[in-house]
Amino acid sequence: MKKAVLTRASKLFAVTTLAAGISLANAEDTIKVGVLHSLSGTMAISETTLKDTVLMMVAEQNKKGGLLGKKLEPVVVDPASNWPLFAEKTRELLAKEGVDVIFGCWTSVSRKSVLPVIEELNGLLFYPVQYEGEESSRNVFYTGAAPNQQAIPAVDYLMKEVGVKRWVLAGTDYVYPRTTNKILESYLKSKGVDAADIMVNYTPFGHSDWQTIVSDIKGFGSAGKKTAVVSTVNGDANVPFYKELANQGISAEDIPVVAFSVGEEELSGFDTSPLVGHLAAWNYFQSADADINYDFIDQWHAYTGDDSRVTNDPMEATYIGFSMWAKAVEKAGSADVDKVRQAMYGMTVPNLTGGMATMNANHHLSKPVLIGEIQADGQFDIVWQTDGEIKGDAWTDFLPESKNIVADWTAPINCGNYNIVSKTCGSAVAAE
Amino acid sequence: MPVQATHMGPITRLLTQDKNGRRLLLVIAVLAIVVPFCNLLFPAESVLHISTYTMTLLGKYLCYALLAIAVDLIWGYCGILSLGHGAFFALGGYAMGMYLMRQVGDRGVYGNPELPDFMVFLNWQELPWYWLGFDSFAFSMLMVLLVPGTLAFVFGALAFRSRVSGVYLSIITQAMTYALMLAFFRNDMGFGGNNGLTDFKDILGFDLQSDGTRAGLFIASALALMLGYVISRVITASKLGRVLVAIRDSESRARFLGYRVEHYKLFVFVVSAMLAGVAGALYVPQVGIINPSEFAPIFSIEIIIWVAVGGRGSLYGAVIGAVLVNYAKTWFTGAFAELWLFLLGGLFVLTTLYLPRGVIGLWPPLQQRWHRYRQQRDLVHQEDCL
Amino acid sequence: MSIAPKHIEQPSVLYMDGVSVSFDGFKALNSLSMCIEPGEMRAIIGPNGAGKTTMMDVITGKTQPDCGTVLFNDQHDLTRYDEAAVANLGIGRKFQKPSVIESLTVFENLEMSLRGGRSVWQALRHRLTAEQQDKLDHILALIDMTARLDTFAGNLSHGQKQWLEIGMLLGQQPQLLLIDEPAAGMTDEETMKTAELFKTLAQHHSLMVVEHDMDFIAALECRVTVLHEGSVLAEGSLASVKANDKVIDVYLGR
Amino acid sequence: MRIFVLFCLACCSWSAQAQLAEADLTLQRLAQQLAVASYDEKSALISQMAQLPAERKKPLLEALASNSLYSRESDQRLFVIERFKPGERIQAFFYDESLLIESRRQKRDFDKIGINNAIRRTLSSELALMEVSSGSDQQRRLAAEQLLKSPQDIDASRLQALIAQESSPAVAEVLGLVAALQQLTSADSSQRLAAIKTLQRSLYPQVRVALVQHQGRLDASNPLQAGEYQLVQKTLASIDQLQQLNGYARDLYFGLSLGAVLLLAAIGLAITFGVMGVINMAHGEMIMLGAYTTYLVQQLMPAGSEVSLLVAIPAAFLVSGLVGVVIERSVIRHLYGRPLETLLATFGISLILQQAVRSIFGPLNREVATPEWMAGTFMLNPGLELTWNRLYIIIFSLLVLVLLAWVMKRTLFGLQMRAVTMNRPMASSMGIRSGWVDALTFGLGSGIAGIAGVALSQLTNVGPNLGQAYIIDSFMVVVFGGVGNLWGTLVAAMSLGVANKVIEPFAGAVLAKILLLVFIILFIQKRPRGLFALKGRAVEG
Repeated sequence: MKKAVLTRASKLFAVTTLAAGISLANAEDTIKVGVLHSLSGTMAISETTLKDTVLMMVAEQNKKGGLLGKKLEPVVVDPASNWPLFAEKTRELLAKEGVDVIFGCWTSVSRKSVLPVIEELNGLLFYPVQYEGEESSRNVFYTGAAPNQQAIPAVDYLMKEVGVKRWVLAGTDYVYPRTTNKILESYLKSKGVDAADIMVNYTPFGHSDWQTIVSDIKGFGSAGKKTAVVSTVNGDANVPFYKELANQGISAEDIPVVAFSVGEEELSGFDTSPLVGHLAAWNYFQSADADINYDFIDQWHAYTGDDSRVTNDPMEATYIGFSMWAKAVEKAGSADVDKVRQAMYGMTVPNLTGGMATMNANHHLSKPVLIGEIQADGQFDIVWQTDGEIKGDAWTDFLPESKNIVADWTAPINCGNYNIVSKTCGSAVAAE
Repeated sequence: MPVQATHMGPITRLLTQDKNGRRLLLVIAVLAIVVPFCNLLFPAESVLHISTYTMTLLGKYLCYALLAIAVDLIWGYCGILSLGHGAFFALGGYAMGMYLMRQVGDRGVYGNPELPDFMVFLNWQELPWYWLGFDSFAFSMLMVLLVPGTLAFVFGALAFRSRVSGVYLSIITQAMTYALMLAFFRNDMGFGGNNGLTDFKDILGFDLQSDGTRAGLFIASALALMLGYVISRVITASKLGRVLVAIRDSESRARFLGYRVEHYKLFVFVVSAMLAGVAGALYVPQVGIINPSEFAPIFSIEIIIWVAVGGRGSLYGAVIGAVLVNYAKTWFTGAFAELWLFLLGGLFVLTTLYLPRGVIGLWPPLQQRWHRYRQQRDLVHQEDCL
Repeated sequence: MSIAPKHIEQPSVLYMDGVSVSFDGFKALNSLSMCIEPGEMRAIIGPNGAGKTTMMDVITGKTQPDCGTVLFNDQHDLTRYDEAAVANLGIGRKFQKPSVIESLTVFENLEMSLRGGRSVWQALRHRLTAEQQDKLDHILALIDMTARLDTFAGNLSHGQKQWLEIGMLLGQQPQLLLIDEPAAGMTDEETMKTAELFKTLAQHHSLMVVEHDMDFIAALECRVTVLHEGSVLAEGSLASVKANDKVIDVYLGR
Repeated sequence: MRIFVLFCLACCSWSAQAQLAEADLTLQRLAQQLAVASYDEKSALISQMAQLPAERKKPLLEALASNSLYSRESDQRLFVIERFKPGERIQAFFYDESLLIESRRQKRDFDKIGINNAIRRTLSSELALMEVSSGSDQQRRLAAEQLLKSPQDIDASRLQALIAQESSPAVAEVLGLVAALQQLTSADSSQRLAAIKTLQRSLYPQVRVALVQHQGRLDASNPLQAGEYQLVQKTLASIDQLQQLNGYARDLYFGLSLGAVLLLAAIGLAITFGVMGVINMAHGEMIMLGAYTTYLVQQLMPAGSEVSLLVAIPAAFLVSGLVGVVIERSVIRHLYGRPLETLLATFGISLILQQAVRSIFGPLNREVATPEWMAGTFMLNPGLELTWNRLYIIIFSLLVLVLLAWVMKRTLFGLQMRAVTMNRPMASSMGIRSGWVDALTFGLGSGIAGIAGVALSQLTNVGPNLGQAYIIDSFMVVVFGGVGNLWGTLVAAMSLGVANKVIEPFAGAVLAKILLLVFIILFIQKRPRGLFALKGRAVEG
């Protein structure tokens, strides 16, 4: 413990001196990598890890001699969990620092804030977090899961393998849970689930008093039918939520909770022994049994100097994004955004679970979907996984308004929201 | 001298007496001309070129400066410490955001000509009544003033009549902005929830992404700041301003002199809220997003801090504070991403301890020293001549 | 002694009857009755806690009495007005601690006090008229501050602040002046000067002066009311009051 | 004779032992099959194993239930592995073999015997059955309650035997309910009626579910079943009525516990802000420091986790208190009489403290374990289970308040503190070292905030943002209650907590909070100085 603190302090010192040093050694012969993750404010808890992951990957790449004979130079900024600041910092990275690629953002709103800037200045953003879909920008590669790569398979698993008949959809009140729940509601109804067997509940960000809601869930679940909770509760609110679940004695055998935003990192903040058996759906778990994964974990522990640090899905998404970008730069022979973008399509790199990740023309990845059960040590035990990789769907098929829309950034379509019925790009035209 | 001054009109008095204010207006006016000029006319390679990044950044500072003036007007002159002024700023911003959203028309991803994307997305069938009218620019601008103004009026009328003052007032203004933040976070409210309003296309038909529009917005912000300054100066330089100071220093004296303190407070509170609303409205098209986090109590506290750092009760101090703190924030978050909170926090502590009158408090002693130096130099010079 | 019931034919500036105020069970005023005639100067004395300040609070609309009548000029029920309205009716109040606006100059303090123009709009459009200028010059001369008109009130001495506050009262042109311990903190010379000033004022105004300083009260040469435990204990000339047994018991006696 | 008896006993024990040994062998054989079985087969195997009289079946099944049973690929030996971490030793289950883990990759050599929630359910009911005949009263009752969840899993005659030999009436009653649930599906209507009568006053949710299902099976228009239908209906109505009362009680409890959290968060502020007049924006960070201290204390005494929380209370008080004293001496001391500037300075301090914690401990949340005695629920009646930790927090918050009130009212320090805050020059002239008293007062307020952090570490995230989450609520509570009044703080916290929880069920969590904020705003109009404002001339100013 003490050692970890010491190393952290010395690392902090190193980073600052490094930051000061970097701005001096601002030479032409580097490829600049922007890192746009909040290091302070409410999102720092999740995003700081991703900043470290990118820095680790950059260091690793530089050890291998960089790219195209040039060293990679990370440029770290802190958008401080402030959404307008994300846009401002993006402009700073692209216009002032002239970075060739940006790894960053966590929340949907930060991505939405960055979007106009990155499109205007033709930058390149790798977005590593699972999200609600309904978007495909020419300048963004989405390496996290789309709803069809997380929510739908998880519900399928609960329905088929666990026999769940009654559903609680609990989420934080923002766009990702709203969309996911909407998709799930329509999916569940299509599978014959009665509206009375679905309970939807939204809570504010950082909600900390879960007594009433957990007790409602308990009540809802004691109606005789097998009940499960699908949780899209976000970030900070999860710890008090799970603590309350544990305290009120809701065990996984009675009412399993499957979460889409709870990974190893969130679990590391509390004692999971009362929560054994609750589930999460991701494209990666630290417990994945693959050599490449063990290498990655060792590398991470060496980099952080702390072998109790866990890895998680957004880290894998960052890893895949970075490897793909590096490979694309080599392939294109340049870090130029348009050339790299073209090189990305169809690009394949190994993922950390032993399979391959492919970048599709809609800027989303093909990934496997894994269901894990929480273990007493804060890890997940993988209990189920899809047979192969699932292709990320930018526009969900379960909502009427996006059913006919697809994204394809290769010729001849070359469009992020192409209406397959009217065969036009941008539904504006289609609506007429 | 003051006897004569009071005979003159407030604006004349402003021009002759407010030396620092004149300097400030001059600086802003120069900025309003030079920055867009250098941005548009010089090519990117030129040394004289000012990047769009710098221009939008400065534009943001100008909006914050106007907001700081609004706060200084009530806090510096009337002693009303509002910990909820971010709410008025955000409401102005939302009014502008709603106009910009309506301007998107059918260019949203779903191509719905009536509803913004987030409403399509969340199954809204028709535009809620409170969105009506926001397709008109004039109506929206009216709302930029009226919505914050009305909220301030209702809130102020209640609070000032009941003589809520001091920390009690501060805390209930905080409760107000906190409640609004929670409300706007709710997707059911119809303001886009956490994502807020974003992905704007154009304003009055001008493309928001183009440098020309940005330059225009920058000039508009500079003009708004100058106008806001003059309005605030007219108020503070009039007898009304002296009544406000009287209320700040001794509320009961003002009452026993026969002044209806609540009317004065209400007036200046509403004016301040409207200024904040205008600042918010100009801020939104420049940063491209408005979201409930502008309602966060922390943001309102930050505004107070800009004013305190600059020096309260002078108006131009607020401007200096807003620009200074925000510049520090921009610089620190870029250059010292991991340490900037230490630096910013330290700045606040040191300012309070060593600069109780803010940064502008540094000026008179420096000035005096300069004068003394000049006098001495002149003296030496004279001796030399002799 | 008791106050006779009010007679219509006997006009009064201030008429109080049966006024009671209590704070959390403590009776600050207990059925207080008093009457001040036009042009009268009245001194009020009484030990600490006798209810002097509370009485002034009631007259000026700051405190609501539990019961009782307070009439101004036999027509305005003061209990229905707030401080500002009472002030605008023509009642000026000077506090025990000098209360001037410290970050305004002497001139600005006095300018603020001038009668009229109390609404927000009038304040915004305010211009000093020649008539008001004359009035200000007159007051400045009266309180002997013509040379200090640009000084910030915060930089004045204690006594000067007292005088400035009295000047501000005059600017209001009130019919009735309520003055709380004007002589506190003044030199003997200043005290006597103040007493002279009050006597001059009494020619045009009614005055109610609360004071502890017996020399000062003697110099005022007016009727004296003694308050005790929230009601009137005695009333009359200073000499008669001083001779009153009850007064000697509670106040002057050893 | 004696020898004979001894011989017989020996024989018995020998044959029993032989039986046991044989059973253990069967157990081992079955257990090894688990490694290759499908989930359905596993269920069957587990039931078989549970029937065995084997000695070691319980630890084996427990290991299986906790997901820590592995089978080595090379020889199918079973291992119990709690955590797969290099440097830890693992133990074979049936063999005397232990192994040091050197690399994570060794995990390859082992297959986890996976279970899913269905198997976990089977396991827990089997384990419950094992415990229902052994263990303490408390354990047996819990086990019996476990059986309520799947009454059909247990053989009726075995259940009757258990009831007959049960010594504790409480356990017997639950077992009786299990039996009644079984009989509810019986073909014999008189048996069913008797079962319904048994179930009449039971508030277990499973009972209600079973009754609702049973009602669905009955046909009200059938004269043969009408009586039974009505009886079920009446029973359900009376259960619902009781449950409604339970609901009110639960809301009240939730409200009080939320109130206790608010109270704890606000008490420290009632000192630093309420008594001293410092607009202390760093108050939340004092709470955060207390929570981190709890974490550190737990790290330092890993074995004594049960008492670490008690140790953390004084530790957190000292840490936060000392930081408070340092802040007072270095910064706030210079700012008395300028309350608004304390806002600025303490806001700066709060930023610094947040970043300091983030730099030292990292941005991630830290794990603070909940001691055994605070976990879980206690049952007032079967329909009303309340959580222990909330009860402790309610009691704890009241204790802190009473203690503080005692310090303020009855100690010399309290007297000096009040003297200094009421009239500083007078207190100084009487020989009170006001600077020292200020520092200690601020330290006291901060220390109490630290104590609050210990309690909050049991409920929420221990991370750098912890303080931010409570600062606004704390100010609301102190102001609503009336600045400078401890009892006002108590009443304000409790009434806001209860009101929130009463509104929440029908308005939702967000709207409840918004409504309360609006209420506070309006309330302050009515009473501009909070609930318990001091009246009279003393307040003037």
